[in-house]
Order: sequence, then C-alpha cells, then structure tokens
Amino acid sequence: MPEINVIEAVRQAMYEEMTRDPEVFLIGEDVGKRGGVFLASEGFLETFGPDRVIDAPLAEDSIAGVSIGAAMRGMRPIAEMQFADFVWPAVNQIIGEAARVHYGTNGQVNVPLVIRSPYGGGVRGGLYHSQSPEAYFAHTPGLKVICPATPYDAKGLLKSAIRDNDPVVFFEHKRTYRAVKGEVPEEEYFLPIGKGEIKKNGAHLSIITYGLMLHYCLEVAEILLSEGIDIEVLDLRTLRPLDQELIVSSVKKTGRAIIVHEDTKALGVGAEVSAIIAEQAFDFLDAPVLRIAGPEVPAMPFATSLEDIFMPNTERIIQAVTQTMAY
Amino acid sequence: MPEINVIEAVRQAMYEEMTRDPEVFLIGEDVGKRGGVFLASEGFLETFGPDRVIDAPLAEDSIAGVSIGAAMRGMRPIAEMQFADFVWPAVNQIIGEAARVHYGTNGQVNVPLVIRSPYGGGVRGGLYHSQSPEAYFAHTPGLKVICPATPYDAKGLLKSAIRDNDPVVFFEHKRTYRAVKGEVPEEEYFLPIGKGEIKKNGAHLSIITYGLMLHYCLEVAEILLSEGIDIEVLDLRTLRPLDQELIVSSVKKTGRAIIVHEDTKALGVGAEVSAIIAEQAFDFLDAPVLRIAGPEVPAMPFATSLEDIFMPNTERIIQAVTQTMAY
Amino acid sequence: MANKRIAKSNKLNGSDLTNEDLLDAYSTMVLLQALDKRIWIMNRQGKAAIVASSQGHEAAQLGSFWALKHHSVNPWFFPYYRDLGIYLAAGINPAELMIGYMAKKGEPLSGARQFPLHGADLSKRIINQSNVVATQVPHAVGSALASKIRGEQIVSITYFGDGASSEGDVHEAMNFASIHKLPVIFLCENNKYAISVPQKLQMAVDDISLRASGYGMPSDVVDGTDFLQVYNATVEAAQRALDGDGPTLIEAKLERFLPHTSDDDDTRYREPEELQLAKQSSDPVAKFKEFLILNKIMTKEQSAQIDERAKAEVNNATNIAESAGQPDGDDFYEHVYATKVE
Amino acid sequence: MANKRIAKSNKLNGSDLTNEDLLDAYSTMVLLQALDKRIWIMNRQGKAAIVASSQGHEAAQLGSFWALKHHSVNPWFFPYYRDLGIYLAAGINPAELMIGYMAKKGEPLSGARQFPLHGADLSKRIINQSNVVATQVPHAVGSALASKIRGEQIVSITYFGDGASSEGDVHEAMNFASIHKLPVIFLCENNKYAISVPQKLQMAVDDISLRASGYGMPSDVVDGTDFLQVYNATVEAAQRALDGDGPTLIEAKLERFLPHTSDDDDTRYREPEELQLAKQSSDPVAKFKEFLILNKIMTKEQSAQIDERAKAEVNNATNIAESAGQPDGDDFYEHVYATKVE
Ligand SMILES: Cc1ncc(C[n+]2csc(CCOP(=O)(O)OP(=O)(O)O)c2C)c(N)n1
Ligand SMILES: Cc1ncc(C[n+]2csc(CCOP(=O)(O)OP(=O)(O)O)c2C)c(N)n1
Ligand SMILES: [Mg+2]
Ligand SMILES: [Mg+2]
Repeated sequence: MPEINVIEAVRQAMYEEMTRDPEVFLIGEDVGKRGGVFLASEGFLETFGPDRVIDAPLAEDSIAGVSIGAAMRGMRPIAEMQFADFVWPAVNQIIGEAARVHYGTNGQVNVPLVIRSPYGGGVRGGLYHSQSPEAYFAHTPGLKVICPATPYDAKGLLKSAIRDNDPVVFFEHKRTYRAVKGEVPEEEYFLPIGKGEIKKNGAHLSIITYGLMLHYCLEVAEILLSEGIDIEVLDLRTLRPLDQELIVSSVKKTGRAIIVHEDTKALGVGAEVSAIIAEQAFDFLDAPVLRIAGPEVPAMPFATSLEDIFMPNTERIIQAVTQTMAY
Repeated sequence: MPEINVIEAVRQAMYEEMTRDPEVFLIGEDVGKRGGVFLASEGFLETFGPDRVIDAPLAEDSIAGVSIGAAMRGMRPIAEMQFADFVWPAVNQIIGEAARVHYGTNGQVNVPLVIRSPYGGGVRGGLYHSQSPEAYFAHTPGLKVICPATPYDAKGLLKSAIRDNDPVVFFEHKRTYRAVKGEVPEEEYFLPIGKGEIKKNGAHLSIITYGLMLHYCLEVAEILLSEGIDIEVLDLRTLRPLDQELIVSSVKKTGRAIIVHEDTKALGVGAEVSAIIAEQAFDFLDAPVLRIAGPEVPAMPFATSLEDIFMPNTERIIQAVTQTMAY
Repeated sequence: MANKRIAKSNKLNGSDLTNEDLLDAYSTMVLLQALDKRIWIMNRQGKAAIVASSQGHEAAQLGSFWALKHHSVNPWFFPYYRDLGIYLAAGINPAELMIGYMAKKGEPLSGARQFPLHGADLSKRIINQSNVVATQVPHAVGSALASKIRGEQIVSITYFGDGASSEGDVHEAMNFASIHKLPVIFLCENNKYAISVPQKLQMAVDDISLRASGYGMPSDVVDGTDFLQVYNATVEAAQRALDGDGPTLIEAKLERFLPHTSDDDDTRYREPEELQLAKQSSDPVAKFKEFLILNKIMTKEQSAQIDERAKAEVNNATNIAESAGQPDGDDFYEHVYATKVE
Repeated sequence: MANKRIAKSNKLNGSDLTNEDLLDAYSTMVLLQALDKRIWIMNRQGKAAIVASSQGHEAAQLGSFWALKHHSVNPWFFPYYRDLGIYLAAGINPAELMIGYMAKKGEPLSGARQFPLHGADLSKRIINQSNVVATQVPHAVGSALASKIRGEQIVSITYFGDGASSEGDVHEAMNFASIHKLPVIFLCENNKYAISVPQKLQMAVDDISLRASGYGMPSDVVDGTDFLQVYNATVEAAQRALDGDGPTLIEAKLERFLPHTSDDDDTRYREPEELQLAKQSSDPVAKFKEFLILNKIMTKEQSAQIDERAKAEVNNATNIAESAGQPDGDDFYEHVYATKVE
C-alpha cells in the first residue's frame, strides 16, 4: 500500500468523489488557482473547471449559506473554511441553519454539505490560526462532526462524508497534514461515520482521544508498555454522534480512563466522554476519570515558548496515567 | 421587600446602572420607542435619550462588533440580542473577538460589555424562538456566562455584570420573565459572578441545575420531601466560570447527583458538571451521575404537543431521582 | 433560451397577461386578504399562536409570483414569514395554511415543528427554513448556483424585508450572485419598518436599491402596492436571469397595515395618522380592484362573486383546521438526520 | 470645532504640509521600506515565523497617518496585519516591531501571544485584535460611537483590504456608521488580490467605493501609491468626521509587491509580467522620492542620507531583536479576565 500524508489523503478523497459525481463541487477561499493554502485542491481548477472549483470572495457566511442553498437543491458542496479560526462568521449558517433544515422541514429537505477546515495548533499559528472549535459543532444535533487523525481515516471518512446526506463538519488537524504519514489502500474504501476505533488494545487503562493527540497517546502507550502498563488507545474519530458503545466497552474492560484533547477543557468533548462513562460504566471504574486538555485561556499563543505551555504533551499524559494507575 | 418578576428585575438593574454611569448605554433591535420586545427598556429612550438607547439596524454582528469597539474605548455597552436564537450572526464578534481581546492584547485592552438575551423554551417559540445556546458560550474562555433563575439573582447579577470589566453573556429565560416572581430589596445590592447557590439544603441527593429548570427542581424537591427524600438543589447561576467548589462540596455531602437542564444533553453544561464530579468527588459517589436534559433534536418544536415532549418536566426528574436513590 | 423569451408588455392592461390572468390573480389576492384577516382573528381568539400578517404586501407577493408562474421554468421560492401570498398562490390550500397557523396535525411545511410558513414544500418548490432574518437570501443564491452548474433554466427568487437588508448575509449573497451572474431575483418588501425601527434608523438612504450598483447589479424600485408594476419588474428580472445576465434587486415600496406580528403593539411606535394614511393610499387590493373595474376587466358583479367565493373558502378552511387534532408526536425523534448512523 | 478647521491645500507642494513635514514623512517611508525588506529576509532565514509585507502599501498607510497626525485630535487606529507603516509612524520603534515578528520577549502589542502587529498599543491608540479579516471594522465604528456619545473630537480610522470588503462585518459597520453620522474613516487598501483571489472573483465592480452610496456615505477613490493624494483625501474625510457629517470610504488603489505572506507562493496565481509592471508603475517610495526631488523639496544628498539613516536604524533594530530572548511564560495564565472571579 502506498504511504501518503493527511493532506494527500484529503486531496485524493475529494478528487475521487468529484470525478465520480458531477454534483460534488468545491468552494472556498483560494481553492482555485492557488490550489488551497495547504494545496488540498492543487490542480482541481484545471481538472474540474471554474464552475465546480469556486474561488469564493472572502466571506465565510456566504460560503456556507450559498453551499446550503445548493445542497438544498441536491448538490453536494464541499465548502472549505480556510482555517477553523475563521469559521465563526459562518456559524449562523452552519449551526443556526444547516443543522436544523432536515428536522425543520419534517424530513423534506436535507443538506448534503461537507464543511472542511484545518484546525488545531502546534504550528506557530498564534491565537487565530490554532483554534480547536470542534466542541461547538459537536454540541449541535443535526450536524455530524469528524476529526480524523491518520491518512487512512481522513480519506475513508471524507469520502463517506461527501456521500452522506447530512451536513458534516470535517476538521483536519493541520499539524498532521504533512507530519503524519500512513498506508492507504489503492482500492476504494469507506469508513463509517459515528464509529471510533481502538488504535491499540490494552488491559490496564483506556485513553480516549482524537486528532493530533492520538499520536501523542500512542507514543505514551508505547513508552509505558515497557514499564508494564498496558494502555488501550481509543480514537473517537467522529465527535458527533459519539461512539458511546466503544467508549463504554473499553472502560468496562480496563476500569480506568483518561481523556486527552487539545481543545480547552471546560465543556469540551472530554466532558461528554466523562459524563457518558459516569452514566454507563460507573460500577466498573477503579479510579476517577481525568482529562488532559488545553488550558482555560482564550487560545494558543504565538511564541514557541508559550505554545509549548498550551499544548498537551506526552509528559502531562504520562503523569495522568501514573496518577490514575496509582489510585 | 417588593415582589417583582424577572423582566422587571432586568429593567431595574439596567435603569439603575444607566442612571449612575453615563458610560453605560443600551443597544439592540427595538430597544428604543418599542421599549424592547419584552419591554425590558420601556421608557428608557425618553429618560436616557437616543445616544444611549440605540435602536440598532437588524444586524447582530454589528450590534456586537460596534459594542466591542465602544467597550474597547472604555464605555459599558449593554447589547441586546432580541432572542438567543439570533445570536448566531454575532458569534464571530462575541466568541471570536470579545473573548480574546484581553488575552490577545496582553492585558492592555478589556471589553466591559454585557450581551443580554432572552433564551429558552416553553413559550410556543418553535425551533427559532426557544433555543438554549448557553453551552457554546460557556465553552469559551474569556467570556463570563450567567443564567439567572429568579428576580433577585437576575437583578443582582446583571448589576454585577454591567460593572464587570469583561464580556459577560447574560441569558434570561424568557419563560421566567413574567411567570417567576420574587422579593427584591429596595436597597442596592450585587451578587458575585461565578458563585452558585444552594437554593434548598438537603442530605440525600444533589440536583444541580440553572435557569427555568431550577423551579421544576424545587418543585420536585418539595414533592419528594413528603416521601422522605431530602434533596439539595444547587443553582449554578454562573455557567462560566463554574462554581466547582460548591458542586463538589454538595456532592461530597449527599453522595448522589443529578444534573438538570433544558439544553440538549451532549456537550451541554451537565457534561462538564458530571466530569467535574468524576474528577473531584469520585470516592464520595454512591450512584452514577445522571443527566436530565433536552433531547438530541435540533431544537424545540412549535406545536404544544411536541414542545411538551422536548421539555424536561417534573416527572422525568422524579424518575431520575428515584432511580438514583434506588441505586 | 429563445423559447422562453419573455414578450414585452403588449396588452392594453399594461402587461403581457390576459384579462383572465388578471382576474385569476385578483381572485387570489382577495382570497389572500380574507384568509389573512381570518387568521388574525383566530389569533385574537387564542387559536393561532403567532401571525405575521401579509396585509399591505399582497401585490408584491402575487405580482412577482405571477411573473414567474407565467415566464419562468419551475421557479424556486425562498420567501420569508410575511409571504402568505406566495404559499397560497403556489397552491397550498387555505385549510392547510390555517392548520399551519394553528400548529395542528397535517401541517404541510414542517409537521408543525416550526412557526407558520416555515419549513418547505418541495412539490411547490418553496423553502423557508428559518426565523433567523436574512438567512434565506444566501440559500436562494445557492439554489441559483446549482441551476447554473447544472445548466438548468430555472430562476430562484428570495423575499425579505427592509430590516433584513442590514444583515451581512444579504450583502454577501448579493455580491456572490453578481460575481457569478446567477439567475436569482432579490425582492425586498420595503414596508419601512423592522418591527418598530423606522427606515431612517436602519439606513441613511431612501432606497435600498441603491445598494445594487455597489455589486454591479441592476435594480428597480417599484410601487409595491401596484400588482402590475411588480409583475412587470419581475418579468424583466426573470428574463435577465434566464439570459445569463445575472441577478436583479427589486425594491417594492409598500406599507405594513398591521403590527409586526400578533405579539406586537404598534401603537407604541407608530402614529395612528401615519398608519391611517398608509391604509388609504396604499391598499394593494383596493388599487387592483379599482384598476380592473376602471378598465372594464371586471364588473362589480364579478367582484362581489369573488368576494363571496373567498369568504366561503376561508370559512371552509377554518372549519377543517379547527377540527384537526394536535400532532401526536410519534415522529418527534425522526428526521434529525437523513443518513442514519448505525 | 472651529479651532480644528482644516486648511485647504495652500502650499506649492499640493497640500497643507510644510516641506519639512514631507521630508519627515518620506524618511519614515524609507525606513518602513527598509524595515519591511529586512523582516522578509529574516523570515527567509527562519527567524521570523510569518510576515505580511507592506511593500507597495506605504503611501496609503503613511499618507492617511500624516493627515490624522496633523489634523485630528488623538486619532484612534484600527489597522490590519499589513499596516506596518501605521505602527512605525505612530512611534513604535523598529526594534520593538522586529521583536514582534520574531515573537520575542518584550513584544509590545500582545506579549508575543499574537501574530506580528496584532494586539494593541494603547499609548499609541492602536488596536488590532484579530487575524479574522474585517472584524476590526465594526470595532472602529464602535470607537467612533464612543466618541460621539462622549462628545469628544476624535476621529477613528480603520484599514482593510479589498478582500475584507466582502465580509458582512464591513457592510453592517458602514451602514451603522452612516446612520449615526459617526466620525470614522474606512480606508480600503485595494491591492486587487485577496491572497490569490483576483478582484473580479471578489466582486463584479471595479471600484469598492461604489458601495458607499448604498449607505448614503461619501467616498473617494485615490491613487494609493501617491502619498499626497491619500493625504488630501484623508484630510477631507477627517474634516467631515469632525464636522459631524459622518463617515467616508476612501479606496486607495495600489499593488501588493510580494506574495500575500511569507507562507504564500504568488507564482501559482500571478503572472510575473503583471507583477513586474506593477512594481515599475506603482512604487510609492520611488514616486514620493521623484516628487520631492523634482519639486526641489529634497536634494539627492538628503535622499542618500535618509537611506543611510534608515539602514543604520534597521541594523540596530535587528541586533536588538536578535539578542532578545523568548517570552518566559510566567504570565501565561494572566489576562484571561480583567475582573478576577474569586
Ligand atoms: C437575525 C434575526 N434578528 C432578529 C429577529 C427578530 N425579528 C423578527 S422580524 C424582525 C424585523 C424584520 O423586519 P423586515 O426585514 O423589515 O421585515 P418585515 O417584518 O417588516 O416585513 C426582527 C427584528 C430575527 N427573526 N432574526
Ligand atoms: C475571516 C477570515 N477569513 C479568511 C482569512 C484568511 N486570510 C487572511 S488574509 C486573507 C486575504 C485578505 O485579502 P485583503 O483583504 O484584500 O487584504 P490584503 O492581504 O490583500 O492586503 C485571507 C483570505 C482570515 N484571516 N480571516
Ligand atoms: Mg420591514
Ligand atoms: Mg487585497
């Protein structure tokens, strides 16, 4: 199997789906001649033409709103928000509108729209090129929210998202774009939305995570295995709907859980995971469920030294594991 | 002490603060001649003049954005979002901007802004006049978020919010506006932001709640007291920052907890409260922490029969209490 | 597009409509007015939770509808809450509409999940998702984009008020439509108030249509209480759209006869004299009637018959709606998602 | 306001500035250019994480700044990421600015929490909170509203690109400012690109200034590479603001000489010939120099001295910045809130 990185996985998924289905089109800032600021659509303008690769004006509300309108008519737009930090102007259309269309029309209209956006930090992005806004969307019934961590997951899930009949918010961690490589089959494949995956089996403790942090957690699992701690690493992949079954079954097996994400802690995805465990696996718990998350500051600062303070790291995760195991 | 309702409490708080401080002004749709659609600012235009009671164009993004600009210059705007369902166009300015100004300027600039908005259902508002979007704001470091449930709390907290130097999102449950009455002192008073309150002491189980649901929970507490179940009812009042200490101490005392809110469940405020309990009161728990919340549908439907299905009610709360007590 | 070329006005009546067409349109307008008045009464009786009346807006809604009905291939409509006329003209029957106002079982647009007139009727090609003012405007532009990408000869039209024009949504949508020369019509029903906020506090211009030139888009200001003026302006805009020449902004000036909604009290902010004058000078139904009678297109007897028929139809609709039950809620959890997650 | 009445151009140099003022402005422009070039080099050396160059925009930034400096009472500035010239002219020294680009300790605007030029310097009355394009525009309007409510004679000015003009923020802010006749200037630095998106895909008009009439606001299109044109237009706008006659939109047409930022590769979307031509015909520094020499306001020797001084100052700044350390992070958790919660 060829090894590719995450941005190439994203590019392939879009390319294949646009080739297959003329109703799929791409819209966003700089997606045309420029090929996207991360080159996710390099060459698309030449291949698919300006009707289906639309360099939008700098106006996210309309990028989302116009896409919704086209999707209401049955088209399958992929709308790119150049950075997740710039999704805010579009929230009225995404959270206010798209999420409620199918329910609000009693099932008559649906919005087969994918909102793609690079998110996350660790790339010297400062307050406004590092945000992790996934929890806002994951709180919203009517949306589906995906945060893949590997090229394989990114491609398989993005293809599913494009064929899905609902609005899907698809966050790609920009630090994984070139840094994370992995094997991807040459044959077409799809991954199910709403399913997490055990990325490493283990017996002693479950780490539940997603996005860039998956790789940190896998590193920790490897480090601690040598010390005799056998960690299970669960990658949520989809944040709405959450794979409650997988979470609960893993924790029932190990009896201990830690949740790790880069987004700030309060009301983050980790809170929901912890609450689910409290509701459904109470009797199986041998220790409190801890959360390792971004600190409660408004966003990740720019200077390297400050960025390092923000970012959860293997050290902090190891400390939480040790604390939980010692409980 | 005179008995007033919640809307009158809001009106008094604004009136007193505007009388005291010429830097406080009110801006929003229909706040002028109309006195606000709920009459929160009835008579203000005549008293304070059109410079300080500004009937804004129908454009929430600028209502927030212009207010932020004025607040950066030291003024103290109260910006009304006519219904919380219409706050979405302003999220870029509130969550994207206001929340990050003080941090992003390294403490040089601050935004003494209050965003007031009626929220919540049970008023035949349908999908777009019933929403409870407080969790989105409560997830945002840099904001303070308040959801008062009584006239006393509404007045004392709104006055504190207006004098606070940070952006405060102040949600008023519209069903409480005229339905909930209570005594309010004639002397000036303030309530601390960030502090919950035990609205009823109890020994057997803690119900943690806020907003309209407080009144349902108090009703349940009274009903079940006659059956020998002594419930403690904790009103969070402020959702960011959460009063973790009060939550934890109550649960440590009772050993059992239920969280009740009207907003949908996943990634709601209840998730965070549950996660806090899991982290800080694990050893004290005698039963799983349950959440009673709005169902995972995009919003509250219009028809009375459908609205009734959405709304948490005393029956559902009683059932959760019984289940938890029986554990 | 040659086969869809729109004839210029060539009739004595000032349009390309036949006199029968005009009578048909007038009958619908009378029915609209009767229905609207009845619904208001039902609100006052506590039977309809909330109403935003179309009274004063009838000609703008029906004039534009008739233009598209006669000249466009399968138009798509993105109306707003005040556009009862669009729904009625599109063929949703008065009883169904009444059921919507009463939030009863069988409500066709949203299953009574939403406020009256919100939701969709795909068979009528109407979508009006939301109460959030102006959000439908980019939707209409997206619909027009879909038509353009697919190469379909379809016009999309969206309706909104003067208030809505202040929202960023409208700016972004107009700009986008004009860049891509999309087949869409922006029809602004300017009744000079956004609830209580008068036009001069909403904008520093008299004509919203002035915005169009900033987007490189043609515009037209019409007397929105005159059926034929709206009709003709919309015909022209539709032709432009079908010719690939892009969007048009039509500003229909008119008056709101009733408070903003049944929850509003307009005496708090509107002078009774102003309103009285508005009703006298700007009643679309009276104007249309006078025109038809003056031009001998309709006799007084015909007019009386039309009134009678409307009354009967509204009575009938009321009876049906009153006897309908509450939605039973069996499908409360349905339609959150179109693609189920296993 | 009589005491702040702005004199009409009465000098041979085409403005109300003295020749010394012009030399002063030119020196700043040369320094700006030298600093900007050095910062770009430092990025290429891996020492500055990201740079959005001001090259090509110098006259728009400094011309408008000089106008407000000379004519307004304590202007407030709401610039954007490309406005290095504003910060420099306002008196933040080159070393501090360089420290900003290197995200080092002592960064004056955000404590190196933000991208270069973001944050604030209250002593210079500059606020530029965010990378989110166009969000500063309503902030400037709010600042002007504060001035109006307080009755202060203060002009607020905001800067933004052609790209930003598409955002709803700009529409809503301009509309609001015009309704309330607020003392604010909207200065659009139109370099015809939003990253790679050319103007014709951003809008269907040639002049963004056409938008102004839709808000009932005056506007002006100027050659943004000509210091004096920008200066004079801004003087007029400032006078209008102080007179209580409301906002002005100034569109400064100019060219972006470098890629969008140091992360961009403009060869992917821009013809080298186009860029070459732009640099030849639209270099604000070369133009200003030529003007001063032709009009004998500056000698060649003076010019050379100015260049030398700039070089020395930039060298000095580079040394200081290079030797600065990383922020130590002690205050990482500070300033989340201005009012502490106990
Ligand atoms: C985004 C948003 N803000 C506020 C409201 C509340 N609201 C409903 S209608 C309305 C006024 C609309 O005025 P206009 O667009 O002129 O339409 P009209 O009702 O006059 O026909 C307002 C403020 C809303 N529904 N949506
Ligand atoms: C809301 C938002 N969307 C997208 C971006 C990414 N972005 C940064 S600058 C830019 C282009 C800005 O163009 P323009 O306003 O013309 O300014 P210029 O850089 O040309 O001076 C874009 C798309 C952003 N920062 N903010
Ligand atoms: Mg109106
Ligand atoms: Mg530009």
